[in-house]
Amino acid sequence: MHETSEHAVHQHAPPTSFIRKHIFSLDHKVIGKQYYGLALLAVFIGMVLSWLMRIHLAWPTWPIPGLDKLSAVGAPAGVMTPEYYLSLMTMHGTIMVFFVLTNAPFAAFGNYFLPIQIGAEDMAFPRFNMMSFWTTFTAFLVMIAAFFVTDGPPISGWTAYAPLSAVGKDAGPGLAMGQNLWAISIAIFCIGSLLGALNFIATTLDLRTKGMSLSRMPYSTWAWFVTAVISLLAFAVLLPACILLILDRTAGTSFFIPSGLVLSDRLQPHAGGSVLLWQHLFWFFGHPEVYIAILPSIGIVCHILPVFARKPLLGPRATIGCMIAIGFLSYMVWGHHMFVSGMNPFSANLFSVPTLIITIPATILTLLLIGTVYGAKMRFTTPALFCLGFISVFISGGISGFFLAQPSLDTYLHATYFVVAHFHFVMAVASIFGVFAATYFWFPKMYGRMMSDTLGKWHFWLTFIGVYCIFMPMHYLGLAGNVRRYSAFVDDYLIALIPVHKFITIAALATGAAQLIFLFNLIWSRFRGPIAPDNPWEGTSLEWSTTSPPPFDNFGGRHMVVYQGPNEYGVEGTANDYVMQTSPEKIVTG
Amino acid sequence: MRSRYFTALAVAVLLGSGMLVFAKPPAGSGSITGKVTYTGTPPKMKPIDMSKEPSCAKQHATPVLTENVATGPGNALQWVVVYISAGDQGSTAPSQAVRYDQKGCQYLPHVLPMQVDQGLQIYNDDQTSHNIHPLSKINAEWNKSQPPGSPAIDTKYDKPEFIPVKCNIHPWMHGYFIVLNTSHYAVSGEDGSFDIKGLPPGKYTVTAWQEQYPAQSQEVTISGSEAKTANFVFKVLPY
Amino acid sequence: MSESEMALSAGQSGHGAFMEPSPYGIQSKKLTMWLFIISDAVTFGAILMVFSYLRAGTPNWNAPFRFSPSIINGMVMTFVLLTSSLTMLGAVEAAKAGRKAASLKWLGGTVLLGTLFAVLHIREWFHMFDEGWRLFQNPTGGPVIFGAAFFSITGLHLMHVISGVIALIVIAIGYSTDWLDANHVETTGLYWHFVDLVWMFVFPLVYLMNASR
Amino acid sequence: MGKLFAAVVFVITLISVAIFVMHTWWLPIDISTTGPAVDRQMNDTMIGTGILFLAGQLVLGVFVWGSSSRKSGRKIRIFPGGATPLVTAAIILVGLEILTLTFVGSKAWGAIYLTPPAANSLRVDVQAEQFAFYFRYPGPDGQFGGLHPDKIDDGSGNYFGLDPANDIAARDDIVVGSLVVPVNRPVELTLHSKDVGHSFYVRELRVQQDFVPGLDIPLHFTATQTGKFEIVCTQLCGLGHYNMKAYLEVMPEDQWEQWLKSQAGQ
Repeated sequence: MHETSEHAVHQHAPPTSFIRKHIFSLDHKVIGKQYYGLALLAVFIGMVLSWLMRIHLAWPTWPIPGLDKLSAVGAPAGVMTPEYYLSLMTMHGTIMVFFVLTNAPFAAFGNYFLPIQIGAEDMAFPRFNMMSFWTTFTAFLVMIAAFFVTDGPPISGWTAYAPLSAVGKDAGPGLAMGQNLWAISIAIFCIGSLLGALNFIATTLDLRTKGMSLSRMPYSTWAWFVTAVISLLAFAVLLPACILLILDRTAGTSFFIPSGLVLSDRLQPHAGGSVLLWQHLFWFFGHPEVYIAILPSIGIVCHILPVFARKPLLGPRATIGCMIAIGFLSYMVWGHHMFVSGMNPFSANLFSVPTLIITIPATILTLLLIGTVYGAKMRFTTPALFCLGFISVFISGGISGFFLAQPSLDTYLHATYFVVAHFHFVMAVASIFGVFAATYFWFPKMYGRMMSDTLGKWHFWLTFIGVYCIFMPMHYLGLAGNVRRYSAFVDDYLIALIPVHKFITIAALATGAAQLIFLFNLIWSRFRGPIAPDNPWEGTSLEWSTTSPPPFDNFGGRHMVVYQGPNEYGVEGTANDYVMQTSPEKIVTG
Repeated sequence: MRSRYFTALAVAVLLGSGMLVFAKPPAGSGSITGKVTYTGTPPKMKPIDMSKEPSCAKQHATPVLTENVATGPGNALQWVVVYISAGDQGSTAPSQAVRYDQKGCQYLPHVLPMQVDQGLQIYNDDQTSHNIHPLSKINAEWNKSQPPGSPAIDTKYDKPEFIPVKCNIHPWMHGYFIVLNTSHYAVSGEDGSFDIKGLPPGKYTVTAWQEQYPAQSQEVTISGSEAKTANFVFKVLPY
Repeated sequence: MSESEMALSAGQSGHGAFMEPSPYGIQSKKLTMWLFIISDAVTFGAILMVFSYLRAGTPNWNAPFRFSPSIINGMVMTFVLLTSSLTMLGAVEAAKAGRKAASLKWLGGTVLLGTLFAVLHIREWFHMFDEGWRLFQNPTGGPVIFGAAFFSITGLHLMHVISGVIALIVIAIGYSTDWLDANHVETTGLYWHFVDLVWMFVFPLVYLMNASR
Repeated sequence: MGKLFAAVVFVITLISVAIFVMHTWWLPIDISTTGPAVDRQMNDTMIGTGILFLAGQLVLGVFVWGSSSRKSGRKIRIFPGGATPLVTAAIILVGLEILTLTFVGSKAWGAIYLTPPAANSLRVDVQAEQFAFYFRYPGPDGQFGGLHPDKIDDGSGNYFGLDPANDIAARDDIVVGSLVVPVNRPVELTLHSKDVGHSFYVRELRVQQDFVPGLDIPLHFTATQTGKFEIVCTQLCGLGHYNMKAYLEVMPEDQWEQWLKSQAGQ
């Protein structure tokens, strides 16, 4: 619970043994890279799962070569069973939401750059930091273990709705050991995330270098800070929810299971619980989780875009205000996931209004980003393109939120592909675009080498067009009433929609293949990329005031003093068109 | 309707008892035959609405009925398993596997007797995915789906048990695996008759099992190659 | 390590000349303890919400706690825990004033009272087990969910008390050997008071509102 | 590069919008009395957000196009008026849209979920289970028999858990696998779930409602056209979720009465 000694914490001599240096490292930079590596592994698994699902949806009778080796029961002769499809879907959702979207933009880049951006040597509690990574990693191993238990991974979706997730094996395959591992993994993940959130908040509040007032913090730091606050409260609810779920599953309690249920012809011995209770607890976490995934990317884009636009971000105060407003409102809207869930229909209106109100700060953020592009002298590097792409997909994904926030339309669109399109655009694609922008932007700092811009641009164009080909048609499917989470389409009106699914599948395979360019670029540049200068993009924030990569204590024993905000681009009358945060020169604003 | 029962009966008798007994040199030549009937008003078998699975619905000209109390002319009671519960247990499991079909969203046969450790092959003959979930308590429970065109599920049971089988996809699909220690068994046909052959001389307890009503037993002693008769009467209720 | 950073690790403000002042003017550890308490309060809030939700949704909710011995026992436990908060206060005050021996005595008292609370609680649990209470069983014929709710809430709190007692012992040993300082005592004190505060919600909600008439 | 980006965004936006406008894939016919309000709301939202979408993407494209200008000596320009006009515009425009949508939309919602069913409604009980829907009509006596989960037995067709041996009201209950209703008559459904969460979704009725285990959820509608429509499950309920469906058959009143009689005879 307590750091036993802070003397150890602020030791300056870097560790020399391989294990202390690369595995159980206390260095936030190493931990950040570890998170990034974990997210990369997870996103690869998650993407392959989505490929398998997409192929099955478009061509359900095709045997997929080798799939029977992965699971002989789940895919006899390579043809997926309905439950295996649901297993893959559950694992895709869980892995992507928890181990990619929570880890990559927040934990990975936040760990690496938050301390540097505020001029600190490390996080406030390096040992906690190490613990949070290894806790998260354990959670990941437990989750992956679900692939290898007898009847496979759980089939209850990433939302694990009770009682499907709570009653055990009678509810179907994958709901015995697989679901146990799922619940345990998520509980462990919560602990890791809570530790991380504590650390982020304490670091941001307490370790800012001289002159780094809150208003001078870069937007990315602000976003990580707000995200940490959201995590601190959100995971604190998911943790007990998961523990109660585990109790229901293993200790015979009935928190989420009402009486008189008959599954597999067996009257269940549970009584007295409430199904909606799980939904309330889950979505109280689940909706803020959406902002945990997207806010860091918003912050990253707000941080990166001005660098390439060569002009300050429009409305810095409004930007930060909007982030805080989104974080605050995210706790009042969970019920919009439950409009048709059987909760009191009056409350639908109560949840609908704040949900629609969230669109106001989101719109402001988008408009400010667009306004920043206005009149800019844009440098179209790969990270800049990903930032612009982010704005585009964020608009596309945000717009559909207007539909889903209204209960009267949700009666038609709920649980259709419209929802799938919405959250993939606004939460997954937008967030991942932020991660891509961040990777291309910060890679030189992290590894001291530049990434290939040519490959990067190929990657961008294929991905940008690809995601529109995948997710835009899903809106049309949703309008036609195509239900999500179906492993095959047997209803008459759904059979008519299969050609659209084939188009989406081809687009998904192509877009997925385009990610290999990114992977190649990442690995190739790590060893062969041109050596990066300290400030290749002419940025102002503190990470550009140190070497690439930064030394063990980030600034080589120097104590940075900050004189400016992070936003001084396009400044006239100075040597360059920008002023570093560490530069003491006076800026004359005209 | 009638022909379907005959087919099912033929499959049951052929696979379940007759063939296995004839496939080996009979250990004895005694036999027990008889008829299973009911008294009282049997419950009305309900038509099964298969409209949610059109590929199955169109295989049946008239709706299929539930089979939990299947009756025939002359108060005959079908799908009753008659077996030797005490006495000579006959031979061990033959190498020939029993076959269980899923056709037209029905289990064929409705009641499938087999011996401990005898092979069991489950086929999906439909154009839709089925799920086989034998609700065993003594044997290990499993629950597998079988997409159309996938290979047969090959399995066996190593302990005697009466196992209800259900399809988790089509809730009306219900059947029974009857795993027996003995090789002396038969299933009553549509006329209620059964025939257990190849019994060596000795004292036997013959038990008749029906899925909904309590099982009944009779003591039968066979000397030489006697053909004994044992009739069973189940008391049924309309509800 | 520079002088100022030594000051950072040991100093009261927690900040040297090269740092922005912390907005709350407290040590990082203490700040983090506050943050942990907020987070933990949300966790307790969630589980108490679960309890209230289930209670509101169960028409035949039962009130199994008779005044004697259950409520009396609960009152004694409350008294013990409240007193332990007082002794903790003594320990923190003494530590701040540098009166180490006194502080250690107060800490010892807190550990004893905390342990007494845990013992009383576990004794009560065992009584209830004897009566037939389980996570999934209600011997009074009322809703079975009562057992689950009761044991999970009190169990979570008991876990906090026990880990608090262990933390206090570690802190006391550390403090007595100069390995830890007065700040650690104070930070642990925050946690202990929080655990006490939570009980002030648990006791009325779980015991008093389920007292049989 | 900026012009390329702008061009790609334009093309994507225009194609996307064109497909929406052409109604290539669209909502099916509307057969319920409450549906038109939902459709109107859908159209209004579509127009309102469509304009926002077009404006957002096109303005982004135009700005990116402009920002890529290679004119030498060009200076950066700040958005006229800074952030204030944008913030104000967002608050007013989006705020107005929200207010309108909420006021109009809550009526459409209320008509389905906050209005009690008509007194002459046909009452139908719905039991959802893994993975089928079953529908129960009260039979000639007009009364539903009680439900006893312990009596549920799929093998004998007792999907609801009726107890006809002891409960006379249950004896004439009609249990079928399709929802057959007369046209233009209000129908009041009571949704029960036997096992896990399910959902009742008929696109043509524009309604969706979850089945919640442990709760009886009311739902009502009036169908205005005859025909056969698909009822599907939209709440993940297990391995057969994709195959969980039933048909809604809307018949003329006299034909429906005949159907009911024929069912009661079985």
